[in-house]
Amino acid sequence: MKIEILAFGIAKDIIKNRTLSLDIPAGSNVGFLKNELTSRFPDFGKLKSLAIAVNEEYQADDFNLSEKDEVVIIPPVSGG
Amino acid sequence: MKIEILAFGIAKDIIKNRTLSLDIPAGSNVGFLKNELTSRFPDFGKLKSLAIAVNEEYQADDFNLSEKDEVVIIPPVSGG
Amino acid sequence: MIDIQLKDTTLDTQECVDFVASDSAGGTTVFIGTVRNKTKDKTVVRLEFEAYPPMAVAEMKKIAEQAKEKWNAEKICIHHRTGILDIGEIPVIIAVATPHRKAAFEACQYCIDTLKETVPIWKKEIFEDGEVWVAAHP
Amino acid sequence: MIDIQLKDTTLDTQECVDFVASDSAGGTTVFIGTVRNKTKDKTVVRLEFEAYPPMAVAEMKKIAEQAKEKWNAEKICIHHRTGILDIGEIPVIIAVATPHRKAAFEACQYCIDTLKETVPIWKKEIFEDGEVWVAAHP
Repeated sequence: MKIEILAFGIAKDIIKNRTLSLDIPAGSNVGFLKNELTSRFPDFGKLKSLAIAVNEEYQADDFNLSEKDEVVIIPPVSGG
Repeated sequence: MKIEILAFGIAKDIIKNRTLSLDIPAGSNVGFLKNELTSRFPDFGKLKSLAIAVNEEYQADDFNLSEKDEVVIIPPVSGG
Repeated sequence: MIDIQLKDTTLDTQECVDFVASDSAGGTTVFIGTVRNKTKDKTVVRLEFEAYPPMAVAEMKKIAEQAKEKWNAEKICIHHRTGILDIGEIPVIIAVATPHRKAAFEACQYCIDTLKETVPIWKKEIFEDGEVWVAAHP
Repeated sequence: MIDIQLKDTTLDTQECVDFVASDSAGGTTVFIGTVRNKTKDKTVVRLEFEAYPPMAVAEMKKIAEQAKEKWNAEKICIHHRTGILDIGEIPVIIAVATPHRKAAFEACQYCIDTLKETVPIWKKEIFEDGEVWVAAHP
């Protein structure tokens, strides 16, 4: 399945774009996506943390993705 | 010696005046003054605490008073 | 820098915040007291604050200096009202700016906690059926 | 009552304080962030805040609801800036009104501490000779 990923902060600098289209096996989970991202862009492995939000909620590695999900890469936050 | 005492808050209500003149032995200390006040006005004994300020500083019972001191009765404070 | 004021006119939060603003402080914490409409379910009509002015100012200054020293605060502002206050009015504002935020919270809390213990200011609560000097009796 | 705002215009402390004002709250605590002119002795020229807006607002709302529940807060206001901020400008204001003051401090500190951990907002520090996304790397 094809998923559309949004990137913010340093994640945007790492993928050198605001969005990224990825083709991953249907039913892949968040953990798979993180591995995929880190192998394509090794700089993700250097961050203090890497989280994925799906439909505006943080999701753990075992959360299964669907094609229509809004998927966002969340590098370490630093608001406030 | 004669000392002039200032009263605030409930102390003012207890002595029914803003000021009080007391004749006490020369060299009396703060502890003596507190006893004197409490025996003249037993309501001071019912307060949560009773402090004496001399020249704008809290002073302990063993502090000796002089005639020219500014002496103030400080009942329990409740600012803020 | 320290700004201590004891006055019988409305306190201004923005004035206190502006006083402590600093380019080298990362966090400002402000405590604003408010006259509550109830004390232990009894309706409060208004409050009356009386102070022993020179000593009240001196004690507030001491507190601010201690907090400045202990938490490395850059600026501290303590304003306290006297006189008659209606429900919703502000008896006290304390603003503290420190380089890091944790210290700002601790220093501000220290200031209000200590103020309530040591500053010679007295609050009388006026109810519909009487009045009482707050915290006078055990 | 909760007021959450994420906006690219100047934040207003008085607006936040006014929002949380309440006749039944005895204490209001406010935290105001400020853009510092230095980070570890390096001169900061300005900051840039980027947010994932819908989720940032949702996460700030969650924090406010948790704090309201845990500390029995009456009203909580969280305003956060986005965009470019100069030294001395305000990235965040959190105001909390509770019946008693200790809770106001704890709730306000919880809000800012948690905001910095969970809300999807990113801060870039711009120095004279470069820039860095804050806290991105270990």
